[in-house]
Order: sequence, then C-alpha cells, then structure tokens
Amino acid sequence: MVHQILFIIFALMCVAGAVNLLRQSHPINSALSLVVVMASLALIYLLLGAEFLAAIQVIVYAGAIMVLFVFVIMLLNAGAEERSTGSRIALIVGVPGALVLGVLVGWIMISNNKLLGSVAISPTDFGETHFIARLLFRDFLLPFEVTSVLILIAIMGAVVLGRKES
Amino acid sequence: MVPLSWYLILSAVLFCLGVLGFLLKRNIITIFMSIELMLNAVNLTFVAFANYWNAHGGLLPSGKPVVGLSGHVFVFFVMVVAAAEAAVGLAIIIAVFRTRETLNVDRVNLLKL
Amino acid sequence: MDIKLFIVAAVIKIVLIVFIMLTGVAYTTLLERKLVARIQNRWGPTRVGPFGLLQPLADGIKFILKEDLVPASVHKGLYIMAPMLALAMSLISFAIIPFGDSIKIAGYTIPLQITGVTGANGARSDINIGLLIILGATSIGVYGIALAGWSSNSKYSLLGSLRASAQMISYELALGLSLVGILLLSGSLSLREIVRTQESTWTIGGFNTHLPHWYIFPQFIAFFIYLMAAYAETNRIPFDLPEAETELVAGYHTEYSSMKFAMFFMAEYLNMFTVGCLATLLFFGGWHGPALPFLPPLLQALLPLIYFAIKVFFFIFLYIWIRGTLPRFRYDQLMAFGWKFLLPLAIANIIVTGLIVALG
Amino acid sequence: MTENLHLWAIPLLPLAGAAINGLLGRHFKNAVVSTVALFFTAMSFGWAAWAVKSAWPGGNIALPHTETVGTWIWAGKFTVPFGFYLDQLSMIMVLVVTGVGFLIHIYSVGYMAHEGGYYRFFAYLNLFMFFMLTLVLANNYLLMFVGWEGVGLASYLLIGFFFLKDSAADAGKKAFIVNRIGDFAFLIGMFLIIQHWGSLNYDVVFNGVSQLSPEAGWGLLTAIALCLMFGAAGKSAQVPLYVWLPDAMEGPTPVSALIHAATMVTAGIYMIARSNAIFSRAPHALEVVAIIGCLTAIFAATMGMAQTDIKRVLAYSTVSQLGYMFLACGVAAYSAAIFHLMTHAFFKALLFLGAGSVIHAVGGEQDMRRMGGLRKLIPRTFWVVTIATIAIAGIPPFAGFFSKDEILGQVFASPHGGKILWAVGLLTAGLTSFYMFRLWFMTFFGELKLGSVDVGEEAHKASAPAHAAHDAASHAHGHADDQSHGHGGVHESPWIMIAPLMVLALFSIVGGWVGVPASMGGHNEIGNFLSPVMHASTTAKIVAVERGSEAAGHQTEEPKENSSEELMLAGTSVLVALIGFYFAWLLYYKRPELPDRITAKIHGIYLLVLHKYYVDEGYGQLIVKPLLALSTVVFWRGVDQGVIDGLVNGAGSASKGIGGELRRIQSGNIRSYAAWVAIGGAAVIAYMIWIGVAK
Repeated sequence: MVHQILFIIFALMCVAGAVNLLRQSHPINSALSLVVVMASLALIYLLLGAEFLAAIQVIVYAGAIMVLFVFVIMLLNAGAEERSTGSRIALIVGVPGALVLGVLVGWIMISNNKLLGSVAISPTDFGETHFIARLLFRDFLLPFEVTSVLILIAIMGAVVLGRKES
Repeated sequence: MVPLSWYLILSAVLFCLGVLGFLLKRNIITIFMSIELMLNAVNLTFVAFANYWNAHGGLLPSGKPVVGLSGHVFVFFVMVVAAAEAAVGLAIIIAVFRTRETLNVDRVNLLKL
Repeated sequence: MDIKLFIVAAVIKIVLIVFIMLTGVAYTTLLERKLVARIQNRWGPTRVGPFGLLQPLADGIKFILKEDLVPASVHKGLYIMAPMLALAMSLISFAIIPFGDSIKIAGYTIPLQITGVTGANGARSDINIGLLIILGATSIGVYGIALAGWSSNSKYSLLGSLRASAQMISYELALGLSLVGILLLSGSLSLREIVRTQESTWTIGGFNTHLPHWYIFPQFIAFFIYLMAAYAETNRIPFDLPEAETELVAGYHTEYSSMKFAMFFMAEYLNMFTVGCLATLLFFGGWHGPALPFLPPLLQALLPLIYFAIKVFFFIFLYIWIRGTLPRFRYDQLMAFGWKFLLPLAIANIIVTGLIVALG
Repeated sequence: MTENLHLWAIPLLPLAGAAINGLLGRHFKNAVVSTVALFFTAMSFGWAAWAVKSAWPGGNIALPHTETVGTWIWAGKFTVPFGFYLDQLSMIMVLVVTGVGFLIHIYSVGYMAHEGGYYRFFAYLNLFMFFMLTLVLANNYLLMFVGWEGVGLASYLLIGFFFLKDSAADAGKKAFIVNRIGDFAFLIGMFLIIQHWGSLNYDVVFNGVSQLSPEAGWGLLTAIALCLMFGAAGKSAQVPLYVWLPDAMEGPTPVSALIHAATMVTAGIYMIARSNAIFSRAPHALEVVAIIGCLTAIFAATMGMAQTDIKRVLAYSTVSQLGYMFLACGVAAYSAAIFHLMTHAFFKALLFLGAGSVIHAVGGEQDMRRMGGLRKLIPRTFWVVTIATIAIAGIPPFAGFFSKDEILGQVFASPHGGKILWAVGLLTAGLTSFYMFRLWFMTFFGELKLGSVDVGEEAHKASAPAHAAHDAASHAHGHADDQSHGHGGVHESPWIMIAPLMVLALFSIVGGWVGVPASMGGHNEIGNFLSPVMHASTTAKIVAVERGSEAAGHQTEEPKENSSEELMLAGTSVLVALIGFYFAWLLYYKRPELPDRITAKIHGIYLLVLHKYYVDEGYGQLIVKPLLALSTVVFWRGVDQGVIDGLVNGAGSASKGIGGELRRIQSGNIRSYAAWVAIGGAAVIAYMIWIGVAK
C-alpha cells in the first residue's frame, strides 16, 4: 500500500514535470522541469531496488548532463520560445501519431496487466553496487570499454565543434 | 506491490510526452531535452523489467537464465551515451547558434550551418 | 528497528542537527573573522558581547530585519528558489553523515546519524550508497548557484554563476575520482562501513605499526586532491572566483540581500562543514580516536562526538587559515589545475591503488 | 608437351615495354625510351626464336603446342581460356612479326629522333607488337579477336600519331570505322561458331569442322567462312573495304612499314589460313575469296600506276599484294599465301623503310615528281630499294618471284575458273613491275627537281580536295623535319636506319629460297613445313574430290606431270615483269615526256584511275550520305530526339513533378521529420497488435 502510494506520488511528480517541460516556454524552466522528472525517476528507481542507478541518475543526469544544458542555456542567453509555425505536419500528423502511440502502448499494458504481474520493493540486496560492478567489469567489459572510447570521441568532437574558428 | 504495467504505462506516458515535446517545441535545446526525456522513459522500462526478471526468473530463448541486473547495465550504458550525446549535441547547438544566431529549429531548416 | 521509532528519532535528530549546524555556521563566521584578523594582525569583532561572542547573533538579527530587496528585472521564481535550493542541498548531506556510532537513550540504541538504523541484532547500518548521495546532493547544489546568477539578470551574477558551474563540474570529477581509492580500500559506499574499516591499526607484513587504520596514510595523494577539489567545490579561496569581490562585486549573489543572501552564506559554510565531515570520515577514521578510560562515563560516551568535532574543527580552521594566506587563482589557471593536474593525478592514484588492492 | 615454353611472355614483353614507356616515358630521355622499347622487342624476338627452335617439328614437343595460362570467360559450358597456340603457322607469323618488328623499331630510333611524342610512338609501337602477337599466338578466336581489335587500336593511334593534323586524325578514324565493318562480320562469324560448336578454341572447332564434309551449296560453313572472310577483308584491305589503307599512310613511315605493310594487314590472311579447315569445306566462300582477291589485286595495281605520292604508290602496291594473298587463299593455296605473306613482309617493309629513308633524305617531300637523281646522293638507300623493287616485281632469284610464282602456279592449277584468275594475276604482276619501276626511275634517276619544278597544275587540278589536304599535311610534316635537320640538303640516312634496311634486303633476296618449287630443283620447304597446319594438306584435293574424279586424278599426278608447265608459267610471269620494266624504262627514263602525252590522250581513264575509280566518293554518296541522312532524320531527330529524349525528358519531368510534391516531406524542418517518425512508430505498434505479436 505504502509502496503504491509512493509510486503514485513519484509518478505524478514525473508526469507533472514532463508536462511542465512542454508547457513552459522558457528553456530554463523546461530544463528545471526535466531535473524534477529525473529526480523523481531516481526515486522510482529506489522503489525498484536500483539504488546505484538512482544515485548515478542524480549525479550524472541531473547533476552533470542537465547542468550542461543549463550552462548552455545561460551561455547562449536563450530567451523564451518563438511561437513560429514552421511545421504544420508536426501538428497534423505528429501529435495524433504520438497520442496514438501512447494510447496503444498503454492499452497493451492494461490489457496484459495480469500477465505481467507486479513488482515488490526488493527484499534482497538486488541492485547493489557490487553486483552491477561485477556485471559491468566482467560480463559487459567490452561494451564498457567501448563506451569509454565513445565518451572520449564525444569529448573530442565537442571540443572541435565548440572551438571558435580562427 | 505495484503492478509492472504501472511502471510501463508511466514509461509510455513519459515517452509520449517526450515525443510531443519534440514535435511541439521550437527551441532546439528544449527539443534536445525532450530526447533526454524519452531516454529516461526507456530507462525506466529497463529498470522495471530488471526488477521483474530478478523476482520472476526466467529463461532466455537461448536457454540461459535471465540476469535481471543486465537491465541496470543497459541503463548505465544509456546514461553514458546520453552524456556523450549531450556533449556533442550541445556543442553542435552552440555552433549552430554562432552562425545562425537563433535556436528556433523552424529557422534552421537548411542542411547547412 | 521500529519504523515509528525511526521516524521519531529522525525528526529529533534533524531538529538537533539543523540547530547545531546553523549555530556552528554562525560561530564559524566569528571564528573566521577573528582568525583572519589575527593573521592580519588585527583584533576582529570585539564589541558585541565578551570577545565579540554575540556578534553572530547580531549579524543574524540584522539579516532577518533587513529589507528583502527583489530587483525588478529578475526572473522571480528562480531568484527566490535559488538560495533555498543551495541551502537545502547543503543540508541534505547531513542526513547521511554519521557523527558517531550510537548512543543509548531510554533503552533504545540510537545511531548518531539521521538515516542510520539499528538492526534487529543491534548492528547499526545506514544507506549503502551514502557517499554517492552526498556527491549527488553536491552536484544538485550547483543549480542553486547557477540559477541565482542567471535569474538575477545581472552581468556580474551571470559571470559568477557561469564560473561557478564550470568550476564545480570540473572539480567534481577530481573530487569523485579522489574518493575511488578509498572505495577500493574499504569496499563500500556506506559511510558507516567506511569508518568501521578504519577502526584497527595498520599492520605491514605482520608488524603492527600502532598507526590508526586511517586512510590518510595510504591515500595521502587522494587526500590532497580531495582537499583541493573540495575547496573549489565550496568556492573558497584560493578558488573563490565565482564571488571574486575585486572582479565581480560579489559574483552570483551580487543581487541578493537580507535572508536570501544569508542562505547562500549558510550554504557555503555548511558545505565547508560537509567537506570537513567527509574528510574526517574518509581519511581520518571518523569518530575513532584513542580511548581515554580515565574519563567519567558521560564523557566517555560523548568521546566519539568530541573526536569527530575536533577533526572537523581542524578542517574548518584549515579553510580559514588558507583563506587568510593564499591569493586567488586566475580562471585559466584554475581550469588548467583541475583538468591537467588534479584529474590525471587522481586517475594515476586510482590505478596504483587498484593494482595494490588487486595484487594483495 | 612436356616442356613449358611460357609463350605468354612473347606478347607480354612488348606490353611491359609499352606500359613503361606509355606511363613513365614522358619523363625519360629519348635514349632511355628507345632502349626500353628495343630491349623488350628484342627480348620478345629472342623468346619467340627460342620457342620456335624448341618446338621445331621433329623435336620432343608435339605440334600444335598449346599453353593455357588461365580462364578468361567461364559462362556455363562455354569457356574461353587465355591460351597460346604454337604450330608451324604461328611460328612463321611470330618470327615475322617480332623479327620485322624489331628491325623497324631500330629504324624508328633514327627516323623518329626529331619528332615530338617520341615516347608515345614507341609505347604505341610496343602496344601494337603485344596485340599482334596475341592475335598470332591465340588458341581461340576470341583471344585472336582481342589482338585483332588491339592492332586496330594501335593502328588507329599510330595513323593519328600526328593528331594535330586533321587529315591524320581523319585517316585514323576512317581506318577504325572501316575496320569495324569487317569486325562486325567477324563477330557474327564467331557467334555462329559458338552456336554450333560451343567453343572458340581452334582445336575444338577444327575437330568439329573436320567431321563435316564439304558443303555443296550455301550452308552454315559458307556463312561462317564468308563472315570471317569479310572480317579479313576489312583488316587486310580488300575490296570493298580497302579504302582505309591508302589514307593510313598519314602515319609515320615506320608505322606504314610495320603495320600497314608487313604485319597487321596480313592478319586477315593469317586468319583465313588459320581457318582453312572451314574455308576448305566451303567452296563457294573460297570462290568469293578468290574473286575478291583478284579484283583487289588488279584494281589496286591500276590505281598505284597513277599515284605520285611515293607512299601511296606503296600503299596501293600493298593492297594489290594482299589481293594476291587473298587470291591464293581463294584457291586453297594457303601455304603459298603465307609464303607470299612472309616474303612480302620483307620486301614491302624494305620498300617502305627505303621510301622513308628517301623522304627523310629529301626533307619530307613525298611527291615523286619532285624527286629524281637520288641514286648518287643516297646510294645505300638506292641499292636496298633496288633489291626490294626487283623482289616485288618478281624477278628471280629474289624472294618475290618464288612466292608470286607459287601463287600464280596454284591459281593456274586451281580447278575452278583458274585460268581467268591466273590471267588477271599475271596482268597484275606486269602492272606491279611497271609501277614499281616507275617509282624507281622517278625517284632515283633523272634530275633532282626538289622545290625547283612547279609540279603540274595537273596534279592539283586532278587531286581531290582530300588529296590536296593530304599533300599539304605531308609538307607540313616535312617542314617540321626540315627545321629539325637544320639544312635542306639531301643526305643519306644514319646507319641506324640503314642497318635494318640491309638486313631486310638480305631477306628480300634469300627469303624466297625456302619455297623453291620442285620444278626448279627445290623442295618447297615452306609448303611442306606448313602442310600439317593446312589440315588436308592438299586442300584443293578435297574440293576436287567433291567436284569430280577427273580433277582428283589430275591432282594426284600433279608434281611430276606439271613441272614443265610450272616452269613455263614461271617464265611467263618473269616475262611479264620484264615487259613492265620495259614500259617503265620507256616512259619514265627514256622519254619522260611520253606519260603526259598518253595521259592527255586518255584523259578520262587517267582521271578515273587517279581518282581511284571514285570509290571514296562513291562510298560517300552511296553509303555515308544515305546513312547520315537516315541517322539524322530517323535515328537522331526521330528516335533519339523524339522517342529516347522524349522518354528521358518525360521521365525527368515526371520525377521532377513527383519530387516536387514529395519534397514537401523533406521540408528541412526537423519537427516534421519527427512527426513522420512518430506516426510510423504508431503504425508499427498498431501493425504488431493487429498481427497479434502483442496481444
């Protein structure tokens, strides 16, 4: 019961944040809404027993990536959004498409509710850092190393792109 | 006990909100944030299923038991990729802004800077 | 441990700790003024109360009573939210920090940590990713400063906050990496667990050195990195560029006044406390110290807390001492130091530590 | 078959030379270029000589000797190998090609010394050698065709060597296009062969053919033979496709000697001789070959009489001699044809090179009317040209006599229409003698009229514009030569040019001795040598057998019975040659004013002959113009512009229209793209629900 209430609270926070992201016209407000979404998701991860992920969700997503966003918004001094109408297709085709997508997926989930069962707060030490570390550095060692190379490349790319042309 | 479908529906809702953000927002940074929102929505399904498989067990088509924590690892990778994407993407946004002096994607509709 | 007891205890602990911390902050300002004054061969505040001891109280009253100015062109919501966020995030850290092992009150064993619990078998435990939560809180704390600068709609503030965000993101890397060595040695992210592993003494090849099992000894490089990075994280001299008076008036809080300014002020000093606490917990054995059996039982019971306070006080003192002696970095020097010196050094430290741990 | 002769090296060595010179030669000094070219040609010649020696009949290598390097085409059951084939026929051809080729390379070093594009020339020349050797050594028709087309290419490149001259470029194109007509027929012939024997390998095809009996009427073999014959007619400049060869004289003289006299133009003869199994079983085709050869011989000879350009005389002479060889093939005297091919290679190369030497000496002048009296000035050239002239005129014991006599004898003995063909051949021999001595007298005797005499308006009036242009062009060429020499005086050519002439002169004398017929005490070695190749050695016999027993009897008795007759025939041809010489002497030495009077009297005929029977003009009117008109009106305006362009433009405007609509999707607006992705995602999910993946 407590579990469900907590989930509903956090889920509502999530959805509210996401909706606010859409509703706000100023990017910095959107960014902060997204931080709220991410923080709430971190809490939901805790409900799912993924403590380590919850922590790095906060540190990496909310604390690093979103700070970068905010930083860029501040750097470019981005103002409120223009209400231009460059794409009618996005309205006519895309919005119904996205809604249909959501409704369809939701409908599948609801109709298969029984089949999926339910999730409890994990009583075991599931999601502990040790186990993830073991997976990451043993079973997924190669992908891990590859992602580190990816990050390196991304850094270099960002440096090259961001450099002022002399 | 929370039904798994709740998590998945939440994920779908977040994802669709991300899609809508992409469709409706004009600011390129906000659009980028919508992408991050979609990534987060997907991460949620990973974590939810990781928990689900850990609790329920199960076999892969290859006959090996499912390692529930793999979902966490995938989330980890998604985060790494998102970080890389943010670094490069924001650098691109800065480059675009320098030349076109706008962040409105409706005005950035030529395949050049 | 019963959930109700936990909540009651937690609420009491929260109130106590917030009160102690805020008082501590107040008196740290006095300490700072006094110390810096002595370093500069002055007296510092002496008028209010004996030796100026009531000066913080006067300052507090002044902050509260002053007019709360909100400049006209600010982004109001964020302008108000920013200092709260900064203060909140610096307070959150104290939810994780264990100040001591536990005390027995009315038959209950209460851990000296807000989020600590006593298990059915009497063992105390806490959040197993405690360190990460502190790091997370620190990283969220960046928003306070960044948003403050941006929402003020002022050049100085914006520049200050841009500097602050860039600086904090940069040094967070070195900070985080400097702690990995500790994690490798202790094998845990839980602060209580890390302190527990520092109980005994170092033995090298079967020879008991009688040195306490503090991680400062094997990890002195990490400690150095941690200290540098932490100073940068807290925007203290010699890394106080975000609020460099000579360049940016007051940096990100230029436009703030009254209680909002006080919140930033408190957040800064609380962060210093956090840094001190973490350094104590990670490198200096937390609340452990020589047992002094000749003392009366009450003091014996409070001894861990006293040890902890002494250690933290040392770091606060260090902060002030450095502030009084070192000049400020230039911005490019700051960045170069962080990226080109601290970061590689931290990585090298991890590699060496990892090798030592792996090879036994 | 035990020994591997590495025959592939013979053609590939000159290719290596061509590659080195062609790709890098621009940066080389002339000495390096010529060293490379000569080295690879000499290597090729040496290798060929060694291979021939190793494979000489009676040795331990069975002939024909085949070496396959790899598979070129492999399509179902049909395969074409990179195979090389050495038998008596290709031995002779290889030696002639590499030997004469090598000599002409040496000569070119001197002749081309002052021309631009030195490296280019030698690269082309080596390239030609490669293709010619491929042609000769191939063990199947397709590989032969590669060589066939390749020599055409080399010929085109070398005719147009002075490509800045319009006439040279046009001549190159003409040669190429006229050859294409023949090649087309050749291709059809190959297709027919593939269809019926499923292979193009000589051994398979000839085995298959030898199973068949000669065709009485017009059938498959005749069709194949006629197609091949037409191809050969293109390459070997026979009526009606001979028109390109005289124009091909635009190329440098060594090229004329090598390609357009000694080797390439004989490829057609070689091909017919190689395909003798087919031809011998298609008597009607043989008749056509004989008639074409005969016609070519006489026409070209008459045309040669009226030419004043020294190289054109030789060109028509070449056409005429090729006609002889065709004639020989046409009466199934393949050995005689090859024999004449060989001797002709010697003396015609010699003549061309001699003419080149003369042209070189007089500073680029090619008009014989401006020459004269060169005997004293360039004695060595004079002597070698004299030898060659006697050889071609057919005076014993020089080479030409034996081969020409062999042909005439065989023609005379041929059972079908032999006498008339023989008579025409004899007349041609007389004409040959006449125009060759005319050339000889005009060039070497009398007064040197270089630049001093106004060479009759006659010539200019009479010359077709093309001819005039050609003259002017050759003057331009000569002028370039002049400048480079720095003086206009007549001078003997350097030794590097004379030495090959000497060697060729020697062969022009002795070359015929390998084919001294039995009637003159010889053994006709070459005929015997070649007999294994000419599948039924006395091919005429087969024909005769079919035609009737009476001829068969005649054939079997031939050697003894006809020896006196043969001697008589030989005497007749010598006599005719001497008559030709007499008239030449009379008209161009004794009484040089006579020719003008005669031409004035028979002005019409003279003009007709001078203008080469208006064949070029006739082709122009009858074929080129209608074709051009047809192409312009029907194919260009109608089909190309109307249909094809219409289709293309229609397709273009249709795509443009559709694209114009579709480009709205590609608006460049990222949000629109996202919209399509979203609706696509929704569609995929809906589809999955529909098919029941997700219940």
